[in-house]
Amino acid sequence: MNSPSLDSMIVTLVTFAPLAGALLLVLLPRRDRDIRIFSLVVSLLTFVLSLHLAVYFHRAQSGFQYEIDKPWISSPNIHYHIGIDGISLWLVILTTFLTPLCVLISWKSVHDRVKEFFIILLILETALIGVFISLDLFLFYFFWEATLIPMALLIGIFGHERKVYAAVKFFVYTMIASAFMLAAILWLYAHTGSFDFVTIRDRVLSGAVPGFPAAAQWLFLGFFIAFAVKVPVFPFHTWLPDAHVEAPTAGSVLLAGVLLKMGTYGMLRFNLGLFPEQARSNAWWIVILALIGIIYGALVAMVQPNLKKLVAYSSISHLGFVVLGIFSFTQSGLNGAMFVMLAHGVSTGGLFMLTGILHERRHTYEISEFGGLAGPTPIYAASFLFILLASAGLPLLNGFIGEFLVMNGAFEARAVYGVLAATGVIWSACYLLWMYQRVFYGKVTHPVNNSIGDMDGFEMAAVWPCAAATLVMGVAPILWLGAIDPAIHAALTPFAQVVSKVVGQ
Amino acid sequence: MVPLSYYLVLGGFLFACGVAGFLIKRNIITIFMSIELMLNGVNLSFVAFAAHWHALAGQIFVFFVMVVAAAESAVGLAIIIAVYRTRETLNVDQVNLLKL
Amino acid sequence: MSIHLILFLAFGAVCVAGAVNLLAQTHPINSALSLIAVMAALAGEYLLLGAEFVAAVQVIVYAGAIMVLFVFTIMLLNAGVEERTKGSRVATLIGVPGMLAGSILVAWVLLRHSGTEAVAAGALPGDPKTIGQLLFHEFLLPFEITSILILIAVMGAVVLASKPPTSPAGEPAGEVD
Amino acid sequence: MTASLNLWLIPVLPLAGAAINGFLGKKSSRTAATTIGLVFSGAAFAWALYVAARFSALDLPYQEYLAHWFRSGTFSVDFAFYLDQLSLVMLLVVTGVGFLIHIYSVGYMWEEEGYYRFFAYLNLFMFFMLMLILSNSYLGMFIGWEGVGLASYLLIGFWFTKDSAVSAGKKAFIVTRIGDCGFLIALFLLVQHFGTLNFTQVFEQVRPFAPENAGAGFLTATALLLMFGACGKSAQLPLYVWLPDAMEGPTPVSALIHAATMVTAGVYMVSRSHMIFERAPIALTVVAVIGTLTAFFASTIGVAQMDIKKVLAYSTVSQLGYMFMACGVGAFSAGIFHLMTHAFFKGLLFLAAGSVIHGIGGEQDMRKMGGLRSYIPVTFGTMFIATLAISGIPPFAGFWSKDEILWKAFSSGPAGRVYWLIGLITAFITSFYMFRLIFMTFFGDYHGAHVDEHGQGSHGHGGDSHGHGEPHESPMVMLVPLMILAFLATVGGLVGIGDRFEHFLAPVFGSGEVAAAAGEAASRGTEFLLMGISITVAFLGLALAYVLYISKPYLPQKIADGLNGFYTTVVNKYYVDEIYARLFVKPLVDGSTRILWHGVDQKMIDNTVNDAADGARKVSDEVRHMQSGNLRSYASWIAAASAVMIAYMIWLGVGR
Amino acid sequence: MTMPAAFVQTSQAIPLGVDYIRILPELVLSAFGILVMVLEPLVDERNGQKVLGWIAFVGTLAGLGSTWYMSMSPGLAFSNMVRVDGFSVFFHFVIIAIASGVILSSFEYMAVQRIRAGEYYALILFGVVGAALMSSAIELVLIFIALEISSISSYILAGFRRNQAASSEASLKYFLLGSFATAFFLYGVALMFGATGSTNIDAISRTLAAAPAPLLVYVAMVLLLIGLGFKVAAAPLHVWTPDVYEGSPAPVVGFMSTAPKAAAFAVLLRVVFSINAPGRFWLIWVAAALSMTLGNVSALVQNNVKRLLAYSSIAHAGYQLMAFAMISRETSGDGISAAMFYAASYAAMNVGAFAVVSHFANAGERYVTLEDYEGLGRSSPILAATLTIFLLSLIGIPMTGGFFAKFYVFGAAMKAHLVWLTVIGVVNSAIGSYYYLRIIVMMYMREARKPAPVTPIPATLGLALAISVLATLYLGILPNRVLQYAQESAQELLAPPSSVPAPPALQAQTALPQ
Repeated sequence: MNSPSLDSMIVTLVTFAPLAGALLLVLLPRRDRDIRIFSLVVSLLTFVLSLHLAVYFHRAQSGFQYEIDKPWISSPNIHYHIGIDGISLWLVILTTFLTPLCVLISWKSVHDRVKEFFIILLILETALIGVFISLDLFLFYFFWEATLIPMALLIGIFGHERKVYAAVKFFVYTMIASAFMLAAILWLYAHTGSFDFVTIRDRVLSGAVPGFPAAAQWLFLGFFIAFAVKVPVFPFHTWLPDAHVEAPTAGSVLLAGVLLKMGTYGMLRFNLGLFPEQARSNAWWIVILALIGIIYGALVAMVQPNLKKLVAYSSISHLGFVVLGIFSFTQSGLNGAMFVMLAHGVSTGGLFMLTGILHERRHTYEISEFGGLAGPTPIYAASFLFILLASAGLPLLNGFIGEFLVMNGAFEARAVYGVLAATGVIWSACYLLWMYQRVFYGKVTHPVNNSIGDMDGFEMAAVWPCAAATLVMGVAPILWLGAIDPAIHAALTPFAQVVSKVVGQ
Repeated sequence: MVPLSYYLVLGGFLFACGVAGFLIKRNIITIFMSIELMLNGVNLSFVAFAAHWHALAGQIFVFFVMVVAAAESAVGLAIIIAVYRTRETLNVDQVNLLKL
Repeated sequence: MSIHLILFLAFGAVCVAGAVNLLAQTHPINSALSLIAVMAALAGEYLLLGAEFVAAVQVIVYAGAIMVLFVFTIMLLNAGVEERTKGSRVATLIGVPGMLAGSILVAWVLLRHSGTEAVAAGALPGDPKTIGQLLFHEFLLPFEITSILILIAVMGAVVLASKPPTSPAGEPAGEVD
Repeated sequence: MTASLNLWLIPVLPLAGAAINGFLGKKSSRTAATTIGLVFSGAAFAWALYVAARFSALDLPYQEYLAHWFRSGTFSVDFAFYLDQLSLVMLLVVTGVGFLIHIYSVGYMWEEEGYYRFFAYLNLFMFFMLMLILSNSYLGMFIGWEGVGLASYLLIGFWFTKDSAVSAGKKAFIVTRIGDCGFLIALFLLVQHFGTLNFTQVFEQVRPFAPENAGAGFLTATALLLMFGACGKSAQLPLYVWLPDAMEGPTPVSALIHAATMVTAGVYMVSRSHMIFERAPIALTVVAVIGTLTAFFASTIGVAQMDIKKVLAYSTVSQLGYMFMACGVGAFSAGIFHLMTHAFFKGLLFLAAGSVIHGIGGEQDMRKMGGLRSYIPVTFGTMFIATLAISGIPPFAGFWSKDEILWKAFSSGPAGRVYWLIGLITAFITSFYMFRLIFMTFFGDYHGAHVDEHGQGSHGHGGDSHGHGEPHESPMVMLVPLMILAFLATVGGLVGIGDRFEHFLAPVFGSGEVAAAAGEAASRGTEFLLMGISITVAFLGLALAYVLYISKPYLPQKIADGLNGFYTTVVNKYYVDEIYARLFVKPLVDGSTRILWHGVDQKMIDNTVNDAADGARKVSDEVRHMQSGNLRSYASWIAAASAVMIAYMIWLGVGR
Repeated sequence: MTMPAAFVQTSQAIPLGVDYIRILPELVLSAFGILVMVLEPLVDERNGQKVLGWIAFVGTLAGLGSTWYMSMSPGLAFSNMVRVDGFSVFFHFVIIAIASGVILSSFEYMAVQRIRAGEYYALILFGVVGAALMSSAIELVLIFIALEISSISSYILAGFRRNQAASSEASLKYFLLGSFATAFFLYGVALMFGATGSTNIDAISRTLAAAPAPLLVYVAMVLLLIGLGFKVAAAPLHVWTPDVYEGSPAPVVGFMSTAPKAAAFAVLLRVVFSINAPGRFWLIWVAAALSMTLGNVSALVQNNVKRLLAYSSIAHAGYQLMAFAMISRETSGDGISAAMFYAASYAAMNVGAFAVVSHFANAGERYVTLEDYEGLGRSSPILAATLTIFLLSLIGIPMTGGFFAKFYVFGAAMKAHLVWLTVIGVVNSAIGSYYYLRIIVMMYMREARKPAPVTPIPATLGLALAISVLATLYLGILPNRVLQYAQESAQELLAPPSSVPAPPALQAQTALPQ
């Protein structure tokens, strides 16, 4: 065991290192190369620091670790209360893992307003990490909102043709949604006198909160709406394709890789943690939405003429699995959900990088513009295929484990869920392979594609870590699940109680 | 012996007339006068209440109101002149550059 | 029917007539004159309430100074008869009815509040001495502060009424921006 | 447990080969790529032989734990290997035939660019196939299951510039995935009931179950779902459609994956799960019926095909049908037996066909062949042997295994008689179209164009076209595997004589042989009688083919005209592909485009969102007209508002 | 007849030294104001402007200092007309700080717009005197006078660009409507006097606490609320705001959208909470909801930045009003402190925003439409960045004062079980984000079609911007101290009034026969 001082500091360090980097970056002169190198160093440093968390994490135990609880504002009673458990640990590391890659992939593709770009990127990283480590509802909301602006700016400033539309849509959509969560948080504060997640949870579960039963349904919905839009769950998803198509590569990577996970993480942490009974009573329609998301997302993805839109819709489908897993309330389902989050973060992150590379070359995402690329760019094609297979859920790659566990859990919860979800396996194969065929196979239809170069060093450096990660996660998922499993088990304990209550009545 | 309410109602009436004037008069100066009318209505109520409570303060207030009215009128008329300079009109319906 | 009441009614009648006339007249100068009439009549009412000093000031300051200022401005801008432009539908549709309703309600409240309780004429001697006492002890602060108010008024009059400087470079005067 | 066999080496060796070739192959020379590919697959084969050698000394089933894969709650899966008689047979077949085909490919693919890629893929396939065979749990099996799908996808689409090939690869992957969906659900069922997917544990818990004779229970459901998965992989009705298209791939691929090994995975899986199937009679019946129908159905299509590889493809489908029939009547060992022999002769047939195609520069249409036996004698000889084998003419391998199946079917009760009959007819058709193939290809005189216009991809066969006129014999490196396989196809069946093979597998299927044992009681006489019948049938087929294609070559056309409507239907494979396209593919794509994407996504949802925004703007534009700019209006608002407020307050005050 | 009641009252109350300490800031500021006025003719047109500006700025600093000194000696002054408590000190600080910020940001504007600086700065200082006095006065008439001082000075300031029709029109509208509303307020005072016999807030609250309020009090109260509601631009009394803000000089808008507003809120707080105003709940509830919604909705399509910010200030008045809907005594504390904090943070961000706007507007305020802001992110990154920070604060994005202010107000409202009001509030703040975002979009995400010239930022403006940025961030990240102060003074405000003589009403009865 290492020194407690470091232990208590480390999470804070990881969280705010990028922010500090961003502040320093403000002072740096506008020499793009230095700026790029500097931000790469900062993000890598953050990543290394975050590894410390994983290394010294006590996998067996389920509670929060590296916990700090310092009063921040005396009244309203707000604490700087952070800590991580098996659920948040990996999401933090996912964030710190993806950011350096974003820096690399943007190395060449961003040449205008480079300084601003990397400043925003680093700020975004801090905000994202913050969301996952906060154990104080205020702090959580604080970071939650803080992610909005950088992402909106990334899309709006560095995006493509309809960037403004996409940015504003993304911003307002999520802003309105999270307003309801704010209301719910405030209600909880008003009735418990605390923003502290653990305190509130204990109070709520022990039924010590006046007026809770009456309000619970609304509170649950308040949180759910905010998360559902972020995920996005089926009817609230239309901002996502626009945002992705217009966003710069790095933006899409973080958006799909981490931002969406904020929603599912929130469901797991708060909707299940604070409102087990409501979660149960609402599960049926949420699951239906999730299933619609899985199938619908896949089918719509299948017919997209736009490469990035296709990947975006595939995200909707994958996130559907996550939601399904979460609301199956089974060990297997939730483990799976967590694992899908991570797997999707890596693989889809990789896919977005790859589409970005293509956009670098041809400045279009239209599938019809390509074809036969496997000839001119074999390395690129191979990398693409590899990550694509991961996302298609091929065993020994990371997509499979999660989806298998989720479907298994869903099946456990109710057979028909599992059966419907299992069809997802077919759909994903359909749209991914068809897309791959149209882009890479056949003869080269557009002569210009003959001359586009294969991946360069930076791009490999950005994409291959993802590929490697997909493989490692697929072969040795135990490394991750080992820490996730106990946390999930703890998260599920209230449900056991709920059941017993139900039985009791 | 005059009932207090008579004074109050009279004051109220003047005030109401002032409001009405503000709403229906077109000439800026007249509108301004209606404001003065309102203030007068208030003054009457003050004095009446002063008598009612035997509190001299009520009358003191009237002085302050008058001072304020004086100051207001000085400024107000200056403003009216300024407006007239730029717009060559005193009809309030035509002073509507700023809208929506 | 005491003498007081008769006087009250007389002055009141003048007030009402003046106020109504103010509204009725189309030429500002007439309105101004009727306003003066109202103020004079009010001075009478003050006397009835025993506020001699207030009455005096009312005549001197209000009916005198302020209204002179008004008349002066009217002359200066030789404001003519106001034409009844239809600038505001809202005023006729919402404003006036609202005003009427509001004032009726208030009147009702006022009547209900004090009923027929009478006030004795000169119940409260509003003579200069007492008033001065009060003014310089209790109301010292407001009294002093009003000086600032007047200062502002003077300054405002100077700033606004004085001829504006030639408009700044490249700015067409009177342009809306 | 005896000293470790390091079974894990067997799959990992080819994987290593694949990795090396995949990453370095582009730079390295063909020779290097060849060496890598051959060495690693050969090593695997060698190790398999070593295992076989030590086999008798093992206490079976032999298990070997390698590592944890994943764990969730109480449910966990390991990387671990499982060896018993069944997997040994598969192991030898796969590594052996696989190795031969590797060698063959050296010659066949030599002039392709992306040669290294081909070997990488082949090795990768070996890895996954061996995982499939050797894993000790259903999920481990599923790894291989999916993996071979991937490998076949890559290999079918090896000539990725050729759209037909690529589409075929995609089709293969997706159709099999449909089956996998069923497989997965079966696994969920198992997990739900047994909390594990480990073979031994599952079977331990299944054993006590009584056969679900009355109605379908969970075992029946599981069995049916497993069978659905098998249908996908092993190209049974209704999911067989991908296999014929898969012939777009290079011929060695068709031989290895789509004849010898991968397609038999379904049979392997069913026999592996015999413990479950035996307790689900309904499922068994379904298997038998599907198998029988597939066998017959596919063979009829085979009759009318002109593409040499297509003929073989449909015959593969129908042979797989036989194996299913065997499993269906509980004669798992017979199924496996046929699986093995089929691997020999069908592999041989494909390789020979490949050699033919190679010899005449990429031509696959039999009408453009004929009289080739003089040009390419070795190929002809080997292929003829294989044909004899598949037609079930003794003493060649196919005869023993097919006869075994038919006999088991016959002796498995009344329904079995029907299976037997259909099987018999199928045998007849089989021998007919196989000899038809031989006669059209090797007899008569050569119809092919001698000039070097062939190749150039103008005939489908994308890459391997050589600019030379005369049909020519293939190089030794291709012929040697042919000969070896020919030998095996000749003698391979003898191991089955006197049920030796069956007894070898008995420890696995043990109780499985009950039904057969009953048959055993029925006199040997009947068995010989049936044997005679099937031989006659085979020769009848031969004869018919001879009549139609040697002595009276004009007849086929007449017959075709005679039953033209039906004939065209058969030629077009009963339009099954078209029907599927019409029924599933088109509605899916169009529906997704029109209804889901344009309709729901854009029109309904997104428009609602945007309309909300526009609505807000409109409202805003209305609201701000309150700011008319007119002073008196403003005052009126204030006055009216105050009136309302006053009224409210008074009401409040009075109410109090 | 015996000694009239008047004498009975006046017997005490000879102002002492401490009395003057308790209005020290007002004294200091007026002194400086007069100084500026006197010096104005002495300095020359061109660079004299700056001198006067600096003097005024020093004056505000002195005002802050004296406020601190004043805070040493809390208590009543001038026979219960002024109360110095945490509450008034807080608002003194806010208001005077606003003034200093505005003055700093006006230097350049004066030069560019050719405005005579002397009167300008003097008027600002006097206006501050009025506003400051409003926050500490507890005598309705004194409040009325102070209100008039601050209002009249802002009427004049509004019309300062005299050769601009818009400016004088704004001035006129503000003036007429302002006096109109003040008349209501005054009538309210009169009726309150009539109903309770006193105009001292403490005395009134005592009387009302003693006996059930007569009907007249209700009317009086509503009239007072109308007058104050007008000043804080609460719907439906907000109609004047957009026109006036659009027409007035930008720095002046920065001033009058914060200082007099804060003062009016201070009075409103005293009136609503010290006099536990009867029957206010629904009035304020509706006013708050209406202001938020109207303000935000009508801002959505604005293209003139000043007008847009005007609507936004209406919306913010709405949020702030939420804090007034508390009725129960335990929640009122939160309400008051929330409102106070909100006033402070709103001041910080709005002054800053208008400082940027006024600098960018350039001569004759030519560049005030959204299109002009296109590509500002390129042409002047610093200006764009600062404006972005203020806008984010106005939206309510974390790490800014605006966020925490909103959060705290909503929290207080929720604590008082105003669930629906809170929901309306949060949804509104979400919708509102759209139009602030539009400006950011213009600055960063659009390329300038007809680039507006951006003059370099002068030091003084830079200082002003720096101060307001720091204030905004400080209130967003470390709001603790300010909050605590606000909460303590809120408790003071709620504490039952002490050491106030019996309202003359009672004395009068005793003192008089019959």
